[in-house]
Amino acid sequence: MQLWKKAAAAVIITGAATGTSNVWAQAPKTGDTVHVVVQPEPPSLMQGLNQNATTNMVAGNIYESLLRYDEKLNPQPSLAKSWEISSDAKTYTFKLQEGVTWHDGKPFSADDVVFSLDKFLREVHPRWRPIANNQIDKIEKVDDLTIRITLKQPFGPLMLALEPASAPIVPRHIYEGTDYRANPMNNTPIGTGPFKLKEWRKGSYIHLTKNENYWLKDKPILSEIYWHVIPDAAARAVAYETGKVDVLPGGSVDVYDVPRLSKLPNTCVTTKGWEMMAPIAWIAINHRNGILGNKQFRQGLMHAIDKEFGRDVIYGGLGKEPTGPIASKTKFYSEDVKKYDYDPAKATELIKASGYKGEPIKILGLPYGETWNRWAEAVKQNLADAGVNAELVNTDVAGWTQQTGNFDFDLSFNFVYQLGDPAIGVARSYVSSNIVKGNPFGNVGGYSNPEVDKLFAEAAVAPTEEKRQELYTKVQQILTDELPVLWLLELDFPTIYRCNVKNLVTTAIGLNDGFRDAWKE
Amino acid sequence: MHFVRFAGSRLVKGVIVLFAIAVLNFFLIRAAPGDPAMVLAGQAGEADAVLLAQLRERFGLDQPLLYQLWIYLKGYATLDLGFSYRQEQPVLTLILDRLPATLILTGAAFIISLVLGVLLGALAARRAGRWSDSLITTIALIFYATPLFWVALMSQIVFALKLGWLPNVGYETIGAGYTGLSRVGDVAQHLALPAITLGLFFTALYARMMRASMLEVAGADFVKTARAKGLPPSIITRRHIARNAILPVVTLAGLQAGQLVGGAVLTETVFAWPGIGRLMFDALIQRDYSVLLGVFFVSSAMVVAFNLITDIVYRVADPRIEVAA
Amino acid sequence: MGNPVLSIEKLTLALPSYADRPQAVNDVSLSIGAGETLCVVGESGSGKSMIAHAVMGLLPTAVKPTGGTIRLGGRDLLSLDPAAMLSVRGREIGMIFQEPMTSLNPVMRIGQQISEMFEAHHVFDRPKRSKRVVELLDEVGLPDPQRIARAYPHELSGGQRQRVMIAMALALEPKLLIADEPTTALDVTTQAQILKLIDRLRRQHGTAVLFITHDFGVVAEIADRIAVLQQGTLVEEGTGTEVLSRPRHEYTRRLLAAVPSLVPPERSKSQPKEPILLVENLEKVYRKRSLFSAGREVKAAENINFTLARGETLGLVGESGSGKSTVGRCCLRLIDPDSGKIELGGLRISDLSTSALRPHRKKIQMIFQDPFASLNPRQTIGRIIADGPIANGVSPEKAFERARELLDLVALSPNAIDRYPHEFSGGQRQRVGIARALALEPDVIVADEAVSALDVSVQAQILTLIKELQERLGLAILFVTHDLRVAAQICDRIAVMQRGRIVECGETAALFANPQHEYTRQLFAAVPGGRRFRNR
Amino acid sequence: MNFLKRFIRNRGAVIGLVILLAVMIFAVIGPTLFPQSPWRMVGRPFTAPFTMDRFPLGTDMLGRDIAAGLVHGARVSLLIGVISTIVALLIGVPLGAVAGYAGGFFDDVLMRFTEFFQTIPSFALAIVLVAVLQPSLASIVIAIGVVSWPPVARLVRGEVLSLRSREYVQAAVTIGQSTPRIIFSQVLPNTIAPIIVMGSLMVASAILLESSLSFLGLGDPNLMSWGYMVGAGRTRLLDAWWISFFPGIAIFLTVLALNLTGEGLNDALNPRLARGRK
Repeated sequence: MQLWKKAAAAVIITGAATGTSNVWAQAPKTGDTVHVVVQPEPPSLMQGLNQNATTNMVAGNIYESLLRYDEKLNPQPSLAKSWEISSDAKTYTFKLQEGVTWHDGKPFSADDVVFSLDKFLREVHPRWRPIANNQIDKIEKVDDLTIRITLKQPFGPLMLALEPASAPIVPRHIYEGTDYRANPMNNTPIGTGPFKLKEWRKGSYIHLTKNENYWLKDKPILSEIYWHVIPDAAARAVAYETGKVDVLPGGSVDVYDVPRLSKLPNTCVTTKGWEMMAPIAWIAINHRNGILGNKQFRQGLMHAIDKEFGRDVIYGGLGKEPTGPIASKTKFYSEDVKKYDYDPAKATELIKASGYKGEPIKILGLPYGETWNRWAEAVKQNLADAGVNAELVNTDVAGWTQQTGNFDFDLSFNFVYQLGDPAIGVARSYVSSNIVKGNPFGNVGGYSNPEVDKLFAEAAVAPTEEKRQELYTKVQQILTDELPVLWLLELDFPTIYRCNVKNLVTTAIGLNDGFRDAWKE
Repeated sequence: MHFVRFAGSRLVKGVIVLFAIAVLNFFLIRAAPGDPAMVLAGQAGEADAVLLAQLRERFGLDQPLLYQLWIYLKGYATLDLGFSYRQEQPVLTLILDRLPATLILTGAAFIISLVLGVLLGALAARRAGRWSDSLITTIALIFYATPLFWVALMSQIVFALKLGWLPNVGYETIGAGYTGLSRVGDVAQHLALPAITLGLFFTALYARMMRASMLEVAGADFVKTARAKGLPPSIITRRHIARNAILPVVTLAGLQAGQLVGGAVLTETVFAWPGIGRLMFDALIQRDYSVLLGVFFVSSAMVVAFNLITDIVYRVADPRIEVAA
Repeated sequence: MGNPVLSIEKLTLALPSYADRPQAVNDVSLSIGAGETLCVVGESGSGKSMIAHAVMGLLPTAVKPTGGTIRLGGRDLLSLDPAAMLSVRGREIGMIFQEPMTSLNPVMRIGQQISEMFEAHHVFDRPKRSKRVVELLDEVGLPDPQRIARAYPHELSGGQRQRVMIAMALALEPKLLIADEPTTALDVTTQAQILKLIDRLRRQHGTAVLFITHDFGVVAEIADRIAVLQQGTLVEEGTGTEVLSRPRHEYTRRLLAAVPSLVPPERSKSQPKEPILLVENLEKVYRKRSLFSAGREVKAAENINFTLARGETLGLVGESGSGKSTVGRCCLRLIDPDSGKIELGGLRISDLSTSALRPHRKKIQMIFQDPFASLNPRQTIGRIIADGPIANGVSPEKAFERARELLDLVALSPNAIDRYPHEFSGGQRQRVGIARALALEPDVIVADEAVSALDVSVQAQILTLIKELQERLGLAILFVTHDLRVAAQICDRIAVMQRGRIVECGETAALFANPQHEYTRQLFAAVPGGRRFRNR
Repeated sequence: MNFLKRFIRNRGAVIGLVILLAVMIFAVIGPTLFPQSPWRMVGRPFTAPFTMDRFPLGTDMLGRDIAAGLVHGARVSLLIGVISTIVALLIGVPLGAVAGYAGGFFDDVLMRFTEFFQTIPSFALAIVLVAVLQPSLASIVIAIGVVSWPPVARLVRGEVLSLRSREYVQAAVTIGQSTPRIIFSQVLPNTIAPIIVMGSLMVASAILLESSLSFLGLGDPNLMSWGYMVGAGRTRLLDAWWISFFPGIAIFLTVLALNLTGEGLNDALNPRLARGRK
């Protein structure tokens, strides 16, 4: 079966669905400028070397990968024009777009793709590396516009792993044979994307301009994007209100401000564009620390936390209460699991029964702004009400990363991306092979259950979707009983923008590659 | 000759102090928990041991601490402030990029506060005990007691959001492409709120100090001499009282000016002003050691420089110093 | 005498309610004719300065004239409006003040400050002003007037500054010159010069001079007429000769009697006693250290030799900066000498370490100059006196008991033991200071200008007390003073110091009768009122 | 006696003292008035002030009672202000006293050391210290103390330097008192007045500094301080002004009161005015 045909059809359908009134009613007007907030300022725009959230957001418009995804996570053509998967699901052949050039004018070819996937990313990219090393047998050039990836065994998630943040294609002529991280060109990124870096005034703004030679002839429509660096959350909201910026990407203002801002005239809000990331907020539990290793105690904690309050009061009513490790937006989600409602009495009882003697439990908040501070305070109070002697620990991002990554905590707030497939984004937080010091997004709590390990491993490479679903359902049932972490909320990150900016969010990663198709009325 | 020797001795002293500060900073900052590699990796939402090792090697963090100190000091001796691997740029470039914005902001705030403070203080002192004195001292006290960030937030809401008179954040209108005079005007508009916010506290400080100093000098013997000459009160105030009263204010102002450079963190954060105060705060959050050390060093150097300037100004303003020194 | 330049009639100045008396000046009438010098004499607090300030219209805001008139050339100054008063000040009345060090604006050049006088009264154009400034500076006898005009006050000595003040005050040839204790802060030789200068200018310009002073010596030098004030009331007025030779009022008589004579009293020749304090080859140099410059050196003591016997008083006499205080303090090791030997009762204290010295400190004690600064304001006087014995191992009860006795000894009530210094007058505090020095039963006392801050009547009492105590306790006293009259009265021997050296040393009577050194002769000649008071 | 009279004559100082006493009373009896933890979410979020008797000053975004927060915050803010001032005094006073009294080499070394601390931008240093030590009551107090002591040392040194040559100190030397004793009984008691004045102003600036640190997210998360309340409420200024308004006013009034009181003390204790001669 030729998957790409199906994909192409999907494009038309989604295009028709989302663009009913706009696209056809008015012709896109070219040559406009859009002002967007970016916070925090990205450390670098070389997407291959740096995967900070905001690096991806800005650099996603400079670099491209082989694929894009619609909001159902179906693959769409990007640098890959079409693809073919062999019947044993072990060989993937990608046909590349014609007439693509790098921003410096050099032609793009299969050599760049092979270099990127086989050498560059394998060496520097922490997400691509395990896939390349564990799943892929070889990556080869078939001809100038065709490459082939051969797998060691079937690996369904591969198609999702080719998103821009995980597998951006970088120019071979600039990086081959150099010390990648020391390459001076890192400051002047050269991609194939619709926009080029014009100027970066550190601490102030990043200025992207239209790539006149973009391979899609009528794209991009906008001529300039300015990314504004505004460190104070309240000031960002005011900047939008006073018309200084047009787009507030998800997470750039406190959720408190969302209702007020969304009521402003000519303002649209969407929570789309986060289907790929589908972040879940949770509290990691350090299973090594005394009573925290006790399942009954953890269940008590789960009953003690008012998750609805968290969503409605703290998170402004955005998002959905999660039922387990896999987000409802992600594939292989199952609702058939044990549920924990807010029940302080039951919580108190369970906690008492677990043998808890009032030892202090330290809660490490997430230093990502006021919302998270409030959340930690509310949870602390919830726990206190259930008789837990909870204490907050305040720290900055560096401290949080270190303490969480080095297992130096009792409870630690976090939110983790699902990345489209449980094999990529979910398993990493629960399998015992990922109990590695130094990575705050690994299995930091030290939860270890051989059965869970086995189920995740099998599910990743199971040949059919049905088989995978079965395995993942089982894993979700085990995990919701044992509570390796306390799930709080499937986060929605609303993007706030002026309604006259059209076609802004069209893919599953939203703004990260959103400006290719956007235009201004 | 005296002067050259004086400046020379102060310079040497300054360099020694800066060197000591550099060493102290190094250990202080290294004492902070958190590892720059982990921060960088952590923000990416992904990190593995290989990446961490790669980053640490890049940052030079795999070397022994004392060796790192040696490299760092060796660099500083040649004004090489190191390299920020996080931002992929030499620290000096990063700082020089940001320094003008900070100097404009703090310079404006400093001048506003000094001029306004001295004038208001002098006015209050001349009218000591009358209602205008009470008004000035009360206002000064209010600004003195109000938290800076509070003023910053309020001024944004009132002047940017409600009244729409001034832009709330940033250094200039991004993407407007102003040049020449219109650019100056644009920057000035953006400058207004942060500079006034930052200046208010110091205006209050200088006004209070000037007033006290004026009242004290007014009791000096030479003022009696001036009055005995039959000089009109306005000349006595200006020429005899104010000129002497301003000396302690100048000393304090010199100390403050240096401190302002590194102390504008709050203002720069709230107003998104791309200065080195914010560079420092960001670097601290990201454990970008080389930048953090660089900013500390440069702002300390500013303090030393401003102290030196103050001393020189003071020697010009007060002829007595030459003999005493 | 024709029309007086200034006539004050029934002037009353009210003090604010919190002051210790209702009026600063009560019903005082005075007048001065052209070319005449009127001295207003009185002790501190007598209101003499208030009169001067009232004439000038420079009274502190708290002091209000409540009666009388001050007429200058027919106009009542008290009823002039502030603007009119401006043109009187400086133009019609010039004034010089007590403190030459602080009376000039430190950040303005001398020339400018004098020039302001012309500016204020719109006299001359700019070039003429600067020319006149130089002439004036020349007239008051300043060397190199061009340079002085460009100088800042701190570059001049006290005497020079006072000359500048005079030049300034007389710049517009006012009818009246007010001099408020203009020489009190100056050395005796400088004082003599300034007095001469004022006198010369008065004669040359026919200026009337209102001269405020507490010093009868100065009065004797300069006064045509004298007015004596006591507690704000005029008790006596008359010509100089009248008042000085035939004082009518009891208070005046008392004051005059208190002025020490320059003639040393007869002393019974006692047989020489063993020396208790021995100083040999004492040297002390003050250096300003600096990293980059060699620094200045001031030789404060150079090759100083003397001995002090039990029961003897040795005077160390000299002008400010002569090193007399340094030598006195070296003997106490308050200052460490650079070299030389100091022996106290046979013990070489100059070589002892600070801690080794401490137990021996009680043998030599000090009486300080400033009765306000020498007592810790936060301690009771009992505590102040008892601290010494306590520090030397006496039990507190005994020490306080002794303090009571000492208070009695210095003629203070033993019941005052629990009071604080600020409750006492200057003279009383000095008595406390003496009691403190005596508490340790020392062999030697160093009295550093012990009476110079006191009014003349109090000074006499304290001198008498010291003498009595010395006789009773057999003390040896090193008496450091700038005042030759005091020295004449109290010292057995005198050493005259100049620029760190002892230029002459000898029995007081012999020294006064026949000074050997040129400098000593100069000093004697400069003592104000020397001729008049010699014979008393 | 005299001191009190002079102090009372200063109207501002009396107002300041009254406010200060009120704040202190609140700080002391606060927990009795509001026995519950100020962190408890007791009501509906965003209750406006003066609308419900139970919450006279309204509730915050989590439904916590603002009045309770204010009263508990008084204790925390004053505590931080006072303790960090004490820390600064404990560093600055001995250092300044030794430098001033010993003079010479010691003075040089200690003053270089002080200068050195004055050269590092103080707010930046405070931020780094808190970050290094991790935000907690202790680290905040230490950071504020460490950046505030140099002026104390300079003040004390200056005073001691001038007192050292005062005649009564020399008298104490001649009667054989030991150096430490002289410093403690003769010198330091006479520097107390300016130290008290400076101390009262330092408490004020410490409260401001703590609120600035809290604003930057460097506060102790377990302590309800006014700075925390302002910082937490600042994002809601537009729709729930009262959350940060009341604690802001509390900071303002307390700092104002401390300044007024300090100035009053200064006028009343100033020996120059106190002597009242002339």
